[in-house]
Amino acid sequence: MLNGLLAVALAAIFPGDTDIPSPTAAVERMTAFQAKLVHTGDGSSIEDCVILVKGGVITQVGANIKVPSGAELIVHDGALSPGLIALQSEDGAVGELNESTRTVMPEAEARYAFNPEHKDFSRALGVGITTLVLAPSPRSLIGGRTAVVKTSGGRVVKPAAQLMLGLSSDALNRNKFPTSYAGAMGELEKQFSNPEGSVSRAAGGSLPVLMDVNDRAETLRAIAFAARFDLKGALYGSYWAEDVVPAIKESGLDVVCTPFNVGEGSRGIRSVVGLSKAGVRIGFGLEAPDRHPESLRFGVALCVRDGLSPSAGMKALTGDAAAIAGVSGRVGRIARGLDADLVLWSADPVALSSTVKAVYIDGKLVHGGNQ
Amino acid sequence: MTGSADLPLLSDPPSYGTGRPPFQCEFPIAIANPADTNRLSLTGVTRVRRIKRMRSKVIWSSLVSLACGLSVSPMGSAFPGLELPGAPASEDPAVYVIRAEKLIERPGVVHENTSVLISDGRILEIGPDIALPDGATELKGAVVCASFIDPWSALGVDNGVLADTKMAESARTADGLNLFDVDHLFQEALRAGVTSARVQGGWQGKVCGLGAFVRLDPTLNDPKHAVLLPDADLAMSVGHSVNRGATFQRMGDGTFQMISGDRPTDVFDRVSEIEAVVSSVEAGEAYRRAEVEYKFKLKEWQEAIAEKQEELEDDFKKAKKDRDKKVKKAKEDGKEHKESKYKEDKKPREPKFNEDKAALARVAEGEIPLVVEVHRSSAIRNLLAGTERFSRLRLVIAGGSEALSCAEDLAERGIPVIVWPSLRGTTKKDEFTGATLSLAGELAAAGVPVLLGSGGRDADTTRDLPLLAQLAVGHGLEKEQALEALTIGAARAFDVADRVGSVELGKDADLLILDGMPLEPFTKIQYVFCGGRPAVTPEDN
Amino acid sequence: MIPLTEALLAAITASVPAPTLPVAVEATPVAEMSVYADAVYTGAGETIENAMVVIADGKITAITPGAEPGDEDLHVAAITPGMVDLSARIYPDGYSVEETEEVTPWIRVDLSLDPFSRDWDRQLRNGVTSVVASPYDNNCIGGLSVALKTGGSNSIEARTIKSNVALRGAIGSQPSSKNHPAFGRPTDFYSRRPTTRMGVEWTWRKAMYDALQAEGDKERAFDGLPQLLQALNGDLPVFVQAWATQDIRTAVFLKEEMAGEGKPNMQLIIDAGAEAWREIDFLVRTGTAVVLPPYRASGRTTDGAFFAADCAAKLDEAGVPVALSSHNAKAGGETLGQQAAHARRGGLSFDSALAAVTINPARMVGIDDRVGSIEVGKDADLALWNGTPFELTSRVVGVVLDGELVNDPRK
Amino acid sequence: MKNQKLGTLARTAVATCLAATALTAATNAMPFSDGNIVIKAGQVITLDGEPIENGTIVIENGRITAVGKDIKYPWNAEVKEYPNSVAFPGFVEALTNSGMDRANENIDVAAFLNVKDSIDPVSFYFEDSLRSGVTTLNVQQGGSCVVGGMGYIVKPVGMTVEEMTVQPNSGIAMSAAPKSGKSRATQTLALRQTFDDLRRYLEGVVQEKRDGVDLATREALYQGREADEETSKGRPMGGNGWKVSNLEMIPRWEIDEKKAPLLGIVEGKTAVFFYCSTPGDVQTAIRTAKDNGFLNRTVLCLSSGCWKAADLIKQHNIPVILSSVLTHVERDPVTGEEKETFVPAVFQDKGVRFALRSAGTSGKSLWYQAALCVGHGMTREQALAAVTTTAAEITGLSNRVGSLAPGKDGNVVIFSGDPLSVMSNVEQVVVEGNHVYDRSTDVRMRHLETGAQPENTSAEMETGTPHKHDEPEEKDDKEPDEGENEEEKDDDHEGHEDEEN
Repeated sequence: MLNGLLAVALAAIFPGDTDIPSPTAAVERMTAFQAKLVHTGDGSSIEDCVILVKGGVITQVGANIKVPSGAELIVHDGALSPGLIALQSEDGAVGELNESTRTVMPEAEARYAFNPEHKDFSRALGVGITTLVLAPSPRSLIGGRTAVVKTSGGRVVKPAAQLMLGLSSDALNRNKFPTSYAGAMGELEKQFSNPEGSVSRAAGGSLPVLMDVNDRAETLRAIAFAARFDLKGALYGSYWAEDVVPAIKESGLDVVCTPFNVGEGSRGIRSVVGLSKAGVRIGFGLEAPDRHPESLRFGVALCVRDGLSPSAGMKALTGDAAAIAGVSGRVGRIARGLDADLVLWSADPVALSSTVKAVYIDGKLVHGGNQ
Repeated sequence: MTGSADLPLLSDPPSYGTGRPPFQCEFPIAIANPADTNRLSLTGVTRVRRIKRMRSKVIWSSLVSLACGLSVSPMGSAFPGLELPGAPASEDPAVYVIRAEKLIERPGVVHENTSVLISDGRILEIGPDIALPDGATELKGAVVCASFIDPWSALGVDNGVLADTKMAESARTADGLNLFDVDHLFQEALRAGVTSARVQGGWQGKVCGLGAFVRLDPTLNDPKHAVLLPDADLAMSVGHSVNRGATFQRMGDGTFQMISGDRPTDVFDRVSEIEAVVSSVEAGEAYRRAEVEYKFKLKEWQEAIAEKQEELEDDFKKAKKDRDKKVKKAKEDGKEHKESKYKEDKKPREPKFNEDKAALARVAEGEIPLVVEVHRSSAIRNLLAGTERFSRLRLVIAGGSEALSCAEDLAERGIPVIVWPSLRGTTKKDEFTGATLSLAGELAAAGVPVLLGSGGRDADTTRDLPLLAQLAVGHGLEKEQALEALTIGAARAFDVADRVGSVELGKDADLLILDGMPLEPFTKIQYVFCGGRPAVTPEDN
Repeated sequence: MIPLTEALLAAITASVPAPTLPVAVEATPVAEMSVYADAVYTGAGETIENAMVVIADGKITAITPGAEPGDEDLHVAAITPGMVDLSARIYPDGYSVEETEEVTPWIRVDLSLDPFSRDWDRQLRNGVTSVVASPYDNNCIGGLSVALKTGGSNSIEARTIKSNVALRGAIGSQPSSKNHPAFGRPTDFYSRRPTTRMGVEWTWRKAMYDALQAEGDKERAFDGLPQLLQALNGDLPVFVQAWATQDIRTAVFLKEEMAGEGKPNMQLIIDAGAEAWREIDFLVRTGTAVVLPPYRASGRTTDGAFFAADCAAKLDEAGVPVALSSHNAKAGGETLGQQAAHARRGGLSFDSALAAVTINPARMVGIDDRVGSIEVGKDADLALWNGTPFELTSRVVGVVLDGELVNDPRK
Repeated sequence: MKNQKLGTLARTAVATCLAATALTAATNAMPFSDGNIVIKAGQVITLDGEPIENGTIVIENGRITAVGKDIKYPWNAEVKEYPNSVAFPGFVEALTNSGMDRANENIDVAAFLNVKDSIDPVSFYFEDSLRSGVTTLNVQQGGSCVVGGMGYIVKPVGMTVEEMTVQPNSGIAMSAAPKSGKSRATQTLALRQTFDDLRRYLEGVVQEKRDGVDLATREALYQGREADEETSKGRPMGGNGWKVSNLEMIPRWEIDEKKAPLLGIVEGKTAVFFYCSTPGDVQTAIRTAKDNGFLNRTVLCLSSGCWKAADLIKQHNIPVILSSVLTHVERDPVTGEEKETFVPAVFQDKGVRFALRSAGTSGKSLWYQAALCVGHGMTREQALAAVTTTAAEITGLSNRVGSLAPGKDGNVVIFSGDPLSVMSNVEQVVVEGNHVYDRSTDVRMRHLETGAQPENTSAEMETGTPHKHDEPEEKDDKEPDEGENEEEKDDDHEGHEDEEN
């Protein structure tokens, strides 16, 4: 929390390392949202809650807040949640994040690959996703740096959020280096033993890593690698995690869960539920636009059906996801000082039968409502 | 039972016209006393004793079939020696009484504080205060409703049959069920509240063959029990190229078969595919007509020939005399006797039997529905135009990604659309490009009968149908319509509404006990009754 | 490479204790068990009838003859040491070999292994408790082999008996089979040498001479040099797949050539030496050990090599150290025990057959201090049989691995 | 160097010419006697009572006339004495798809064909069988069919099919497992239609005949004469299945020769060997057999996964022939654990009669399969029955082969020791009283054992297989059984691998 506040404070002094002026900066008028139930994003909820927003930023949250006169009042007879966060996506950048000619590109930046006006983003908005992590392809050993972006206005929340590492067989090739796990690990070891640039930031723990893994052996290998070079960050890939939950828990790494298909094998679901119950921080990848953006909530719904608590599911979509992406000081929760990325739902956001009524990014209506 | 003992052949020619028309098989026991509106019961006092007697399978099933006048449908004789297709196994004669705070008989019809008595797999009694028979199990629940039906599923279908691109019209999915290795899938689907499904093989071919309606009881790996209706429909598919963008899939027998993926065909292919569907129906109609004509002509001929025979017999003495005379004369003349020419009485020719066309005839006559998977609006439009003149045809659209453009027509003709609320991305250019999650809601709003299915591709997806239904609700479908689609709507479309789809007297006891209203996000299913037995209990969750 | 492994290995080797009596370890709770058998084939030269093997803390602590089992006790017809397969072929297919170069001595196969793979269990339940995993033989010199237990912990490090037990390579058609000459513009890295047997042999020789020249010359150092030098100096056995007679000769001649260059200590183990029976003189002359491939009824094997049924017997008779293997991790073919049965049918004595699946292979890669025989102080790895071992009418019905009954014959 | 030349050139073991010359030498060089022979062995395992120590088997005119201890035999009989060996009945291969030119016909219904036209008497398969002590083989079309051709039971001795014949027309192959290009649904449809068409055909023929008679009657009436009497008559339809009434109107020779074998099946005259590759196929097979009245003539030929239908099979009391893959491996779809099921034990426990099949020719023949059964807990009697007496029973030859008893064919295998021991060898084989195999003169066996190159074989004739790699593509050394489309599935573990990810 303190960190978050600090980040906000810093952001106030140095208006982000984004340099991109907020499109809502000019909106000076205060807006008040009054909803029957507000999910704050940290697992709790407040009934009959009022949220005050000014300048695109949440200024006050609580049940007994008086709406100042002159404020625009939006009364919502349903649930309100922070904008949902998808932790892996190619939206707006299909085919642009898979640089297959070389396998080590630590300085590559996903932020330069996407088209902010692409209709993928409006599809995401339509299901309540306001923040996405655009991640380089895991087909490279070191694919580059992910970018956290908003789904409206092309705003980059964090330009170099994580360093993408490919530790799964996806990074092994048939006709270029590496073709073997040993070759891949050797190369990574080389890079991290004499680190430079992003790699050195990752090795120092200041830049989190996102390590793509698939099977159990890869997961254990990634954990050992992270331990060896003191890496912080998350594993991407959860299907087989069930059998290695204690190892993941002990490693302190977060897990970005692989998105779920309809009919997903029960092992994948058990893995996510198991991780959550063990206290591992989880979020969900999306892999859009290959997948429908509703896959994000669908995965959570599957897990909730099989034992994940709805509040844990909600956290994984919002607050925890923001923390994994390293942007918890900006988005993911409804708290004072954070961006006013709000979604108005007909009912509980974790329920698939709930409908998105309106989406606000930085306090500005971007989808639905009475636009 | 009737027909099975002396007709052991797998496929007798269907006896047309006498087949069971849809919905006619009412359960023999109706409301006993019209005055007693509250109580649907066998008869008042002797109830319990009677239930005990009913436990005998023989009495029970014969009672049912006698009263129904139900003869085994000839095409159903793939399962000979079978009294009642899909009869719930009654090895477990347990009697259950379920006391529900809310009983959803069917969407929109809700009874408060009502009990349901189940015995031998059937619902025997529904009423506010049913006494607990000896040895019966009593269960309580907040809400009881009919369990779900997946009208478009692949569950239990052998992979080779699913991938078969050369299914004939007469090929039966029921013959291609693999019920030995799917217990876990059945169990997962049951846990989600789905207890029966219309399963269909051959989705990658233009003709997919006959679909089956199955019950997902994992303890019944015998088609005799699992198959509720062997020929639930005839299915066809438009727009899926069989040969383009092909990949290879491992078949059940270890061989590889080329499969298509969901690549679309082009517009012209689609036009010709629609034409093929239409002319198939036409051929079926013509086949049936020829058959009827033959029967008529045969009868005419038989009558004429009988008359003629009589005539000849009457005239025989004279003819014999004449002949004797002639023979004698010929002998005298030293010539050989030439028999007088008998003008041949030509028998009408029987049309050549063709099982495929016989199946199409059933479709053309509306005995079974025709399910066509079709997505593009132009194709749907052509299909609707092409089939308009077949007045008895019961068309069902599967998929219908772009059906909205024809909604008015569909609504007017009452053609159901099985929507598959799938989570497809945008990168793949396929037949589904036009589909959105709001399709079900929008079609329903336009008055089209909407069903929800899991797509019939993967056996795994049936489990998620209730979630997909919720997703459809999230995108505009009314909750009640969704529930209807998953229960009685699907049952009705595939002629099993007399057996499943609602909680009513005499129906199979396929129902759910829930802690809240169905399809609500956090409602938990406590019991799933499948064929009168609790297939899922709270311990399973 | 990864210090963790080395540290762990050090810890393990350090903990190989002198035989301790059960009393000595009473202070800490230890898993203790005993197994009775009508016959215990120790693999250390004796067969003890009606014996009891006592195990504590993962080690064999006593072998007591004449013990009477109670009704509840674990009692089987026969016990042999847990078997050792140097060529079980446990690897994740292609992902274990770095094919971007044809000589990759530094590649460590343990980084490619999947402890969750079912291949392990298939070995374990058939009585194979130790295996050597090697890189897939698509390279001339593929990398470093590792000796592991087939079960126990889910961590490869913990399963490791000994890292870097051999430098693995292949001679024959396989290393060249994917390559092709570069016509015009090369399209992938397979546009390269070697494409022939001659090229394979040249690649081997070049690697060896490069190493010889670079020895002590820092300027000429290259990746894999330390491993090649270790091999040349005899510190690391060279484990070469060579099916056919000419490939076996190539390996042997290479060793002799290196001896001529002042490296007489190179240790050679031929893997899959189907035609070793033709080359016994050379094998004896160079002190080369042989691991045989699985038996084929037709005698026909890979690379056109003819595998005579009496091969193992002939080698054994001539004094060539011989081990059998199943290549069975993926194929689901015959077990190592069945291979021993076939070798017996081919004339190998029972004792030699036992040695060929236990102590011989253990010795070849230097893990005989821990596994390969039933002796006090060694790891408690046992194969429990329901009849006479190495007959088709009996099989492994139970397995003890590191003192733990991982497969209970009573179930 | 001698070795070098051999080494470089002679890389493969089995050269066509090599085995041909070798075995022909081993078998046919032996002068055919008249089927009279007396065998004395240290032990005679008759499988028809207790083993006899120092027993004698008397074979006259190809048939056993006496078995026992210290029995009399004709003074002029040729006596073979094997005091240190074991005499054993010749093994019975209850089903094979080998030894034919090709195992499958590509048309769906080929009941009018006969495998005898495809059997290749000089095929190595028969030599290898003999070498392994198999003296009776039921050769059937492979499983890639709907209704296959008629099978033949042969002995692995003779230069023509006629010489080899033990029992012609041993039964027809049918398959519930999909033929290539078919799925289970279309295969079942084809099976159903086959008999449906037959019935419709027969009814049509009867109807036509009847119409003809009616017409003739009317014509006679019209012409004023008595109608002709029907002269040629057939038989009414027999069997337990469906009946076409008035079939006796049709003389059997008038029935289409392509339909006649099918009618034979329905009338229960022909045994049916029904291939099944999944437990679901077993349901299909039983249903088809039941509906058409030949259930009591049906033998199911199962692939290993079919053990799951053992209860169903027991319920209908059908004998089965098991696949050569004795251990069924599958993965639990939920846990991913690998489960092994030893199939013969399942059927043994359920009380289903079963026979085993060889898994290869010389290496994994019937003795090998029986030995594995013992290793998995079956008794020796049970295991041996599955490759001798039960196999004979299932193929309808229980009065001729499977055990050493008076009246049976004189098929004797002399083992060097216990027939199930890996250390024993087949030393001599006597088939129908003729001494047809002697290991000491079997040059091919010597070649397999020691690599010795038989004389008069030239290295040029050998066929090598260059550039073939062991792992992981290669399958085990199984016979190229085209008929066994079910077998691949059992062996294919890579397939399971795919499912995992």
